[in-house]
Amino acid sequence: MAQTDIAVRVQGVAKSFGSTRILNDITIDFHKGTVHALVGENGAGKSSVGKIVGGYYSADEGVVEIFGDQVTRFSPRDALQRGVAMIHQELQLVPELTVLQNVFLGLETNSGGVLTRGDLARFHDLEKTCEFALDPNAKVATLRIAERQKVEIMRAVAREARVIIMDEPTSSLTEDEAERLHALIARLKSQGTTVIYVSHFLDHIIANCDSVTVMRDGQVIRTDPIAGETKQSLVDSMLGQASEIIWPDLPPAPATTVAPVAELRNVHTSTGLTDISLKIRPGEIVGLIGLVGAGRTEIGHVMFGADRILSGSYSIDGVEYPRLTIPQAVAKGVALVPEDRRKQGLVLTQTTRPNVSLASLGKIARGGILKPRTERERVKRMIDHFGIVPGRIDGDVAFYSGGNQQKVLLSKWAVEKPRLLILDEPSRGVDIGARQRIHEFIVEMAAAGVGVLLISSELEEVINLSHRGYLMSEGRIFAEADCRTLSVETALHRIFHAQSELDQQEKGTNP
Amino acid sequence: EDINIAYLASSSQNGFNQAIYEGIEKAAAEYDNVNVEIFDGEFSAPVQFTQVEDLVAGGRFDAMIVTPNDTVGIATALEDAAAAGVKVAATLFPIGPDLKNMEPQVTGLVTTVASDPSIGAERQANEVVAFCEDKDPCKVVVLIGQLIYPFDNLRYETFQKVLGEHANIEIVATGEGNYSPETSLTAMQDILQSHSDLDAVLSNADQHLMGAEIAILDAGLDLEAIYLIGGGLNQIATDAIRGGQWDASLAQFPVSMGEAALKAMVSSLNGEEVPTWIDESKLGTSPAVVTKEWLDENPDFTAEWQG
Amino acid sequence: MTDMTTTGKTAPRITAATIGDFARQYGVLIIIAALLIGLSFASENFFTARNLLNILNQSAPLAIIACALTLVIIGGGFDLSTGAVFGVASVSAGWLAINVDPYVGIAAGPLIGMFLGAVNGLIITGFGVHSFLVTLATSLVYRGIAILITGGALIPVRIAEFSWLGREKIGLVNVAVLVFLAFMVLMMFLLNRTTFGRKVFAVGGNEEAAILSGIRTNLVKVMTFSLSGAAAGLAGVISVSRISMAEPQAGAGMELEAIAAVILGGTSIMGGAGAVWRSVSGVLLMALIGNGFNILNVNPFFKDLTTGVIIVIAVALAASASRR
Amino acid sequence: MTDMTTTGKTAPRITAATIGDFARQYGVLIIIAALLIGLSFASENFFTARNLLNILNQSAPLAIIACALTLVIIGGGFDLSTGAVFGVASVSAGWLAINVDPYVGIAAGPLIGMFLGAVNGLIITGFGVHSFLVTLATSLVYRGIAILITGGALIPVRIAEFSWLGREKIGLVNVAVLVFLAFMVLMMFLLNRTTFGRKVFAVGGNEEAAILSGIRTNLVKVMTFSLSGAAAGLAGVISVSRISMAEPQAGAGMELEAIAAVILGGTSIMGGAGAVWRSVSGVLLMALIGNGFNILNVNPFFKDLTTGVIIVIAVALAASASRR
Ligand SMILES: Nc1ncnc2c1ncn2[C@@H]1O[C@H](COP(=O)(O)OP(=O)(O)OP(=O)(O)O)[C@@H](O)[C@H]1O
Ligand SMILES: Nc1ncnc2c1ncn2[C@@H]1O[C@H](COP(=O)(O)OP(=O)(O)OP(=O)(O)O)[C@@H](O)[C@H]1O
Ligand SMILES: [Mg+2]
Ligand SMILES: [Mg+2]
Repeated sequence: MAQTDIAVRVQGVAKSFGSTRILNDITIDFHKGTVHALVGENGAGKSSVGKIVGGYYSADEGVVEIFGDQVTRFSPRDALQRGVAMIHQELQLVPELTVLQNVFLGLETNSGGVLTRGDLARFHDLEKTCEFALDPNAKVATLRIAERQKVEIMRAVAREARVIIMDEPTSSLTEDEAERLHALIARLKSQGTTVIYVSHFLDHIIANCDSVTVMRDGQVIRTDPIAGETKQSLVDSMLGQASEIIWPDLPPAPATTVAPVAELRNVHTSTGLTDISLKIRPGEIVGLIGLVGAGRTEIGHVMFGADRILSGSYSIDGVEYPRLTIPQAVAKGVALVPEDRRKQGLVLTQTTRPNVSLASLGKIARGGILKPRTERERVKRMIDHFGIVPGRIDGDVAFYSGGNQQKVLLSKWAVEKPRLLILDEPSRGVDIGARQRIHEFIVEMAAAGVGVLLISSELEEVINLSHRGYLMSEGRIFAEADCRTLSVETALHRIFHAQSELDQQEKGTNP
Repeated sequence: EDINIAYLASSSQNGFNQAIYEGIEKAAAEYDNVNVEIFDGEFSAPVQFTQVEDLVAGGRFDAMIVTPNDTVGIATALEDAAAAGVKVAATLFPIGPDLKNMEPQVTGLVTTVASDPSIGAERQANEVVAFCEDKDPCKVVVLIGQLIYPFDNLRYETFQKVLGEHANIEIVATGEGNYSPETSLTAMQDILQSHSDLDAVLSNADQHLMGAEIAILDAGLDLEAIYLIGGGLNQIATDAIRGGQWDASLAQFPVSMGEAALKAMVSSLNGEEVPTWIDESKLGTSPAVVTKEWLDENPDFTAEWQG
Repeated sequence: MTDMTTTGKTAPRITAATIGDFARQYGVLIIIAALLIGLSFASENFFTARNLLNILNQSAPLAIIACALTLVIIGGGFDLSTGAVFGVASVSAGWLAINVDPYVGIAAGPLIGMFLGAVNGLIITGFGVHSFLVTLATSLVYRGIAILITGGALIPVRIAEFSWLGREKIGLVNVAVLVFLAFMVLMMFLLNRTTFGRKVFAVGGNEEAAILSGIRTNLVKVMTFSLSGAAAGLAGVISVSRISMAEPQAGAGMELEAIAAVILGGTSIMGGAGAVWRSVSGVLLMALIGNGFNILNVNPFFKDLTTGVIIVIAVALAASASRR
Repeated sequence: MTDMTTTGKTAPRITAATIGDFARQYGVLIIIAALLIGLSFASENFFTARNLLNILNQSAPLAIIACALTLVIIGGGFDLSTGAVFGVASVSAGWLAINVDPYVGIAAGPLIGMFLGAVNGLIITGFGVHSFLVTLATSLVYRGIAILITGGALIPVRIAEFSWLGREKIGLVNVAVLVFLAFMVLMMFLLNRTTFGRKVFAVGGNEEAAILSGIRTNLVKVMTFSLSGAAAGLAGVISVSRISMAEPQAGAGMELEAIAAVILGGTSIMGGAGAVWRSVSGVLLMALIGNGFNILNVNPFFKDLTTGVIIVIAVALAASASRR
């Protein structure tokens, strides 16, 4: 019986918002106990398919069958009851509750509605499967984005779902953590769980999935077993045309005699940075290389005036700023693309235009009064530059796909050429085509004399795009490296080595 | 030809104002061409102000009777109304800056059915003086509406002046009752913490005594021994005085006030002379201050309003 | 809190940071303590069992409302109709006590309140509109109903079978205080010890996340508003039975006082965080100020000003401690 | 809005979706139109230039407050002190008009209001406390100050050089209406055509993002509260000059009316989205209901009830159109 091994069947599904059709005649069978990937450009409709299966959106047309039952009126609650859980691309946690409370939200151990002990034991059981090393009593609001992503994953696993939709589960994880997730997925699969896996990391997909559906413009292009697919074959189907995957050429590195645009000397902060010294020269791309929690984001924040310096000094263009504020930094030409786009980057109540203009209002106004034509031209330029879809100046950013939101965020700082550009995970969640455009953008900026500080959890990206890199661990810089000779393997090796040395030291001083 | 008269209550959701309107309706029923309507001032000066403007703009009314929320502010609107040919009468309080002056302070005002609040306050205070005659010291608690209201301020000053003339009388505490039994209860409970040896409660409103009575009983004090005088003489007060729980109340006659005002307006519209001041305190059948003694002599007496 | 865990292994040190943390967490309690001490020195009549019980007794209705309102606010809502529900419950209870049976009147208050609260909840969730606007509108409607019930007049309810609730004592303690304490404990239990409470936190903290966890967020909201309505109804009955008088305007302005108390206590106006004891502290703080004024016989002209200044100080104390 | 542009190339189709969108966007306007038509049929006195101008004139003070409050609310704030600021400005203006100079009095109102608003803003940003609680506290303080200024009495201000502002007309139109219109246009301009307006939207929509974009969010907040204070002061002066009398209780309850109008118009209580015209519509809707009652003389018992029901309908209309 072919029927019985299908976990979820989506047949002829269409979905519109207003009169914009975002999904058209989608037909996909997800087989039991398999890992099924969805790939496609930003805005192709991957998340929307996931949301329909997860009960979050209802289909306008077509049929969704879960384990052979056709579902009509559907909600996340119904989906969960039928064994379908979803990890959303935009993390959805309750910030004021603890990790434990979030993981078991709606599933608390209770008798007749009264909470009873037991959640902690269940958490430890779950931890055995997941191995995320999360503190169950930490408040989610205090967690970094990678840890929040792990909480989301645990929450889905805790539902003991037979189908788990994972929408870009590794977008904030390091390679190492992603590996651990993939091991978890393999374990789930062996227990018969079906995983619908959405990602822009094609390597991950090729290594861990059984079949793949390629989507473009709200349509299914093809569904095939993963065997025989290559990164290039997937990209070609996604884009609808043959294209090359390449790293752009870096502009020549500036001479070491060139005065740095920004320099940190022996900086300590309350956010955990210890004795940080680094230089960025105009036209140079400097990468920060480290694992999650190494303190890379914090360096970006210090250089942007968002965190206080306790000791040490910071100079921009040779001038020291002991108490730099963000408005001062912006005025000096420092730009920061933050890592959490929804929380720190975008004003979701507003459209594309004001979001793009927000950091450079002075440039589109005279005497505080806006010049609408100038603004429109600038925004249009950015939309074209990054290929933002929908390409409307006043599109509702809140409803954009994750990758397109990221592009709007980049536009905000790209629209004016800064002196120093700090990019914290700039290509998080963007498709491979857009990623290349972002890489080109970084290189263009450097070529135009901008100093760039690049933070990315994808080691390959930092190393290939930087002239120089600083290796970090536990809030310290322990080495500097020339990225043109550094390989991903050596970088990882050196980080782990430094890490274990630090651990040793800790043990030595703290018996 | 039909005569249309508007009654602008300070609040239509208030027993006293309703009683005035009852009197207005009763008097209107005696004519066959007089129609009356009530408007709700929501205890708000600006609301009443806009009401006057709206009614003048609407042009449906020949006359208006006002129970003002704000005796001064409303004056300009009423002047405009009078200038537009609408006859205007005031009830309960005079219109204009001087609360003690019952003669028109506003051009075009036909008549004022009211009495000087300080006269009533003086009568209440004198009752307390009489009760205190052979007590020394005689400790009095005053419960006043709200001191930010000019008329309550005037009453309070009068209380202070009259009681201050007697060395044996001491105002030990003053609470704001805000015409609410609940607020008065809280204020009185707190006051009793320090002054459980009080002899009398002097209040401008019966609503305050409702709260005070409960506080006194709950504190385990002897209600009989404490002298309670209020103001307004609603049916609740009448029953309480008859029952001996309270001692006296300053009489008011809202129904008669409404009747008098309406009759004056109709006469004026018919071209007759009407007095510029009708003394409210002379409209009723009872003495100015009603006591148990008098109520016992007049068992059929009922108050003009419920509460 | 961050500090506590890191310094956890050494002997507990009292640092500026921990004092600051304490002040931030328990700012209202500090102000209450300061007032208690100050007022005790200012008047010997203040710190007596009788006066303190009195304060509790006076605040019981407001405190009951604030306790249930805490759940609404933690759930991300806002209830501006509690004053009006109080009014409807008052007059209905009064009317029923006289015309049907005193006990029916007492029972009807919370039930009618719960019904009106549920109506709020159903409109809010049915139309997906913010509760601020909905309860503002329904408060007008409910107040209108209260006025229609009585025709605007007062209803005296001088029946012993009715007034025990507001006036009797068991030993030294008023029945109303006991009712309030029982209600407070119930709300604390609901909020912290049941799955319902957990859902309330989730709905207020991140509604989307709650929906995605399969929580019936609309049901949770309707329930919080029903509780708030029931509390307002109960408070109304206590108040009527205390003054033996039902009036349609009863409870006017109480909705804002209750909200102020909840927020003053430290429950987040944005939802998702808070506690019942905080709201009770907020109520008691305001009650103490009022009691102080009455006991000390200060010119009432200064009352608003002082209350405002004390709230600003409380707020500043809690906030300045959380500075980095 | 989404629909219009994408279907732009084909002939404009009127679909259920676009009608729904329209209703959602312009719900208040639809209700206003319905009321205008209904009232015109109900009374021939309604649809006259005089009555309509009258409505505008009466609503001018509230509308001025609501216009500036819109910026506060879009900026994620809440101002509960406008009524009290109105009171302080009223009595100060009245006192100055009599004791110093009528024109000084007029000028002082908005300036004092702006100062008090700035104080709100500084407390809010200085301590990082939610504006709801701060303005609730300062409103008590301000009201107390107003009472102290007058000693609780009224100040009659019968000076022609002062009362022109509230009572004169230019042609058919009251000066107050012109002042209101000018103020409205100014607020619209600030919000939509200046960098300041952009910052207000950003602060309310996502404060963290605004901070990380180099915006001095605290300054923006202080400015919105100052504007709101100035508006309340201006409204207070107009109102005093209209009734030739200053009283400390003036403007009581106005803060809630203004907030209700803003929210009713459709500005988001969560901040980040809204428009000045919406708030003006909200004010006019409430004014029309009041005017209708006065003109038609429906039993006032039903007024609250009807107002509440109309608001619920407006809310429901706007919301039901936005269902998915
Ligand atoms: N609620 C919504 N309202 C309006 N448009 C929406 C909504 N949700 C999704 N869309 C639109 O549907 C399209 C598909 O979005 P979707 O999130 O499914 O893309 P995606 O393939 O997941 O992209 P990404 O890789 O960037 O996450 C986008 O153009 C998006 O703007
Ligand atoms: N506000 C804070 N207060 C105290 N410690 C903090 C704070 N924020 C972060 N830290 C700690 O500082 C360290 C560095 O965290 P950070 O987020 O900078 O890492 P990262 O290298 O940027 O990783 P990623 O961006 O990949 O998550 C972590 O150990 C973290 O727990
Ligand atoms: Mg997506
Ligand atoms: Mg980081």
